[in-house]
Amino acid sequence: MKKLINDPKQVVTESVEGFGAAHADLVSVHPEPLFITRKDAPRQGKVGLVSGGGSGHEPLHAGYVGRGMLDAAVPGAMFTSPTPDQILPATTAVDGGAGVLHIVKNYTGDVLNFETAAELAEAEGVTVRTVLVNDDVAVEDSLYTAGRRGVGGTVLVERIAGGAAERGDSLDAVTAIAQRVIDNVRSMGVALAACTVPHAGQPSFDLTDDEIEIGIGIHGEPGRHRIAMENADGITGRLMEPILADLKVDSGEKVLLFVNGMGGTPASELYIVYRRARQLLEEQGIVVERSLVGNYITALEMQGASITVLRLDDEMVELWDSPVHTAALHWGV
Amino acid sequence: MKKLINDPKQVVTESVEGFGAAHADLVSVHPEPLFITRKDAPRQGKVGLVSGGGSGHEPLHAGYVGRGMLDAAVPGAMFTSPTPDQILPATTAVDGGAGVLHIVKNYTGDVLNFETAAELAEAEGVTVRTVLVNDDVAVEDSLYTAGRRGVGGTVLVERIAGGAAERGDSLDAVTAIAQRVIDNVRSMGVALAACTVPHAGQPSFDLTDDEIEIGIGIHGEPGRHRIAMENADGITGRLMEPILADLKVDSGEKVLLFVNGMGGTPASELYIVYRRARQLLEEQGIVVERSLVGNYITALEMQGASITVLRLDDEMVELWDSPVHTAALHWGV
Amino acid sequence: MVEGSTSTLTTDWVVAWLRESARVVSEQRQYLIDLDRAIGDADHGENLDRGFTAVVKKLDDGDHPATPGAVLKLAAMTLMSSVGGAAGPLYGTALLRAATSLGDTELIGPNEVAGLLTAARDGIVARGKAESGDKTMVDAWTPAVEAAGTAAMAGASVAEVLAAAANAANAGAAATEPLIARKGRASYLGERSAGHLDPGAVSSGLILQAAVDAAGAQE
Amino acid sequence: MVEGSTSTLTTDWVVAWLRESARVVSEQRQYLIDLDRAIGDADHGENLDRGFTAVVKKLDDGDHPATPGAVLKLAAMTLMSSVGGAAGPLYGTALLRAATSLGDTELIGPNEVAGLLTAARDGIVARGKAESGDKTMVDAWTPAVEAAGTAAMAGASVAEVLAAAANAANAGAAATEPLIARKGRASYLGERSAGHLDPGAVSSGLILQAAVDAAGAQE
Ligand SMILES: Nc1ncnc2c1ncn2[C@@H]1O[C@H](COP(=O)(O)OP(=O)(O)O)[C@@H](O)[C@H]1O
Ligand SMILES: Nc1ncnc2c1ncn2[C@@H]1O[C@H](COP(=O)(O)OP(=O)(O)O)[C@@H](O)[C@H]1O
Ligand SMILES: [Mg+2]
Ligand SMILES: [Mg+2]
Ligand SMILES: [Mg+2]
Ligand SMILES: [Mg+2]
Repeated sequence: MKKLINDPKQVVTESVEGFGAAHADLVSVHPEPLFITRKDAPRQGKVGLVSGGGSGHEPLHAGYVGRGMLDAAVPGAMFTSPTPDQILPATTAVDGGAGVLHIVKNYTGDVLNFETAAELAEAEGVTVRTVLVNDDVAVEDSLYTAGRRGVGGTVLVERIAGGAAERGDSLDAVTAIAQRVIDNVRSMGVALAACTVPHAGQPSFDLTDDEIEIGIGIHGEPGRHRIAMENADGITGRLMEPILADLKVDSGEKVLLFVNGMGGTPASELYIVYRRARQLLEEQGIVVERSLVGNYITALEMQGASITVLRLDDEMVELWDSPVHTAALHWGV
Repeated sequence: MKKLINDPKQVVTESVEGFGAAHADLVSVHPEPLFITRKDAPRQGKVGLVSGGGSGHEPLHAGYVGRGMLDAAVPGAMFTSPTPDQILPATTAVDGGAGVLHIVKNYTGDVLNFETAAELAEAEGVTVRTVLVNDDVAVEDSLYTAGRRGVGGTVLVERIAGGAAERGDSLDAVTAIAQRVIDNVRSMGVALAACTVPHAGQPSFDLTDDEIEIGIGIHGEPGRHRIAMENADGITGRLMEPILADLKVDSGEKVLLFVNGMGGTPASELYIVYRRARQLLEEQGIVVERSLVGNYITALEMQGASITVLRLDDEMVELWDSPVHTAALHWGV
Repeated sequence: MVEGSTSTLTTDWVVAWLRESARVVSEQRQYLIDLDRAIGDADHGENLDRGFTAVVKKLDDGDHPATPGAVLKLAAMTLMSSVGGAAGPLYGTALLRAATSLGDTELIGPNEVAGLLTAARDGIVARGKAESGDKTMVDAWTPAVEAAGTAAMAGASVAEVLAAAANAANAGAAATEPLIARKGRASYLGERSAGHLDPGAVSSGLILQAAVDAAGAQE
Repeated sequence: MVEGSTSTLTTDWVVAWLRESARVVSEQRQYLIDLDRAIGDADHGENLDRGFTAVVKKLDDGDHPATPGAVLKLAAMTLMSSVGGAAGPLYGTALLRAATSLGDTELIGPNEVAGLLTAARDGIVARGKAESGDKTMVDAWTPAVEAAGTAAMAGASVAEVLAAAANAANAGAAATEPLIARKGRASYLGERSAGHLDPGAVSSGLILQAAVDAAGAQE
């Protein structure tokens, strides 16, 4: 394991310290307990958006703190959800009196820790709502599992709900649009090579030179199936098929197509995947109205990609396009 | 070698096709010969900025085509400079009557191919100036070498010269500010693991688990020295030392600090490097006025990073902050 | 140490249990990481090590509270705020419920031991909603609770009750190997989760064995 | 084919030379990539293969020009617009200058061969500014040119002149191994560039050997 780190136990602290220094115009870093807020938090009368989760998915979530997106991000240890004593002060710090929305990826750890923090925040008089992002179609959604994981869709929920909060929507309205995004977004991922968590010291799984893992998450977990290596078009088809089967987009509908790099895949390859995914959508008469291609929710240096498709309505498009000023997403006036 | 590609010979074509589709609001892709222009090119009366080089460094250069940066990008084959028959039409396509600046990274291939294209463009009546970016302090700059390579500094030259062109500066003025950036920027890189060029099929060099290459370029070339693995702070010191020795920044001077990922290094690690680099600058009383951290000029999926320091003056800061709307850099009104 | 008595445990036992848990979790850190690497995200050993190290630090920093319940509560809050992931809230809730079951009790007899283990297990189930056979730490705790209850009813000593619990927990942990996970991160693997031990069940066995060893050291 | 004559070469030889170059470059593609991988960026074989494939395609697509010079010019322009990198402009310029040296000549004798090789070498030097010993393709071309000149002056046949050039080029390429590169990408490696053959010098040797083989096939 070779990594540009010092002490494996200090990776998150030092990295967030660097992040805070590099983006001091956008964010403030609160060191102990560790959380990151928008520079100008709390904004009076604005719904506060808080997300968080294990570290190692950068730029998620700290990279999305700023105008038009998150008010606070709460980074846990590497791949480990944060604790309530971090989430609670992050929540109260960004409450501008209009309540706070917790955007939680559906993992047992995240759910439980945010749940506890929400109870504690409510006890302190902050109104908290929670949405669970669970867009990964690789996982069967059933009463007998922990349900689907939250993956790429999280970025889209944070952006669109963030746009709604920024324009002054109420907590109920922001929660509703966040949930609408969740209801209309599906993802699936592939790994060509695993990642190595600094404290573990060895790759999260082993693949030979002609194997890939289909249906992986963002924590270096093995995926649903291991198959022989295929070309980009073939793999893209394998990811798109379950997404489209589950999302049931009709010809003429508009979507946002998001091809995400897991951290160790060149941009050139992501665009090859994007090209094929777009062809598959267009062949079905589906309109690719907006696109996002890049490393937006990663699993350290994992080699691989995920595809996310969001069925858009006009309001989502408007909110997607609205100004956003964060370290990792930045556009609009 | 596992890559998300189809035919290795089609990597650049398919990737650029995907790029063009994903960013159709910003760019136009011209397929044969291959080059990319700003959607609204040519802009009458505006100096045109053209850059290019081998592919595999994405988002460089196509990701920097758009308002406030490049007017055209010319992608060669993987790690191979483009040919004059691509550079020439890209040049004429973005000439708005005010002349064109070629921003060329100092590699023999790039220099020779751009040189030929410039001669041909001049013959067609387009005024062309050329600047050579040569910021890599790993390479000795001497009469007896090909000189220093152009690496991270290229992004800064494109942004700042692009800002100058956008505000209406003349060809001479844009050339002068580009050259001023070049004169004040220095870089140095490290690789923890090599990259694999699709057509080559095997890693560009072999490192054991406890070795790193110091002084690498962006083409998977071996570096100047191979040393035993060190921690992030140690490596950062090794990169900063020759940069500062060469650039001779004084206490009180302002710099832009750019920590660049080579493609396969997690953002969290880049921020750890940034943290230390900033400490080293601040210890010498140097003011980090602007920052850039991320994968901006890569070598496919290489694991490693480079550090670039640019001595700033007020005009550079103003141009850096001016609006830029490209696929990979985006800010301002 | 409780002078000459093996029939009741005191605050000292709770402190010794926590310290012994910290020691064994640190010792088995890599093993737990490797178990989690196979069907999870390779952090269970790291998470528990970080958490119990924080607990020991709390115990070392000045005076700890006087009653067993208060010490358990301190440990619960510390785990909750330092472990993270799924295990943090689950172990935190377990110890919190155990603390509540003790109230102000100063001396812990066989029935109190069975009671606090039951409360802990119920806390885990309330939090995580897992059932037996879901391949989680519940598969260690439920047999442990049952064995402890049976032993206590049969008039066993505290040490015997704890030993029964630990043995049952370890057996339960071992029995998770063939199961297909239906809760937690391993459930994402579906059938591929079979053939591996559940890390949380294994750590639960280690922690209950630490309770036995702490009681033994007290005799 | 030139009827019964080995003393002059024609357009057919030029075409055969280019085709044979394409064949050998394609055959040695991986070898040239591996040489470039050691001290460069692992693309030299890929670049030349792409370029000569394009040249052959041009030759196959309908009628090629009639004179040797015109065919060389077509090849030069094709290489220039398909090879890229350093080798594209260098080989392109070489063939362009060779074409210019021939003018409208239809029959190429020993002196013309020596002349076109000299013009090619001069083009490479004009473009790349490398000197002998800089560990570049010049280290193959300069001995080749000298050997060709000497042979032509001594009254050798075209085939002998070409053979002398190819042998000297290959010897020159082999002699690049201990050198420290002072031009091109390998110069970034400084002393680490010693101990490896220069890929461009090796490919130059292959291409000049192709000229010999093409002339032999014509006899
Ligand atoms: N719903 C649940 N109920 C009970 N135990 C659970 C549940 N989900 C997970 N666990 C336990 O937590 C363990 C994993 O803990 P840990 O690795 O620290 O957290 P994470 O899964 O968040 O990385 C699993 O081995 C399992 O025993
Ligand atoms: N300045 C120069 N003069 C002559 N030959 C050169 C020069 N620079 C490079 N070369 C030749 O070009 C070869 C490399 O070609 P190639 O790999 O195709 O291009 P690149 O270096 O751009 O990747 C070198 O091996 C060397 O022989
Ligand atoms: Mg975890
Ligand atoms: Mg090259
Ligand atoms: Mg885990
Ligand atoms: Mg090369």
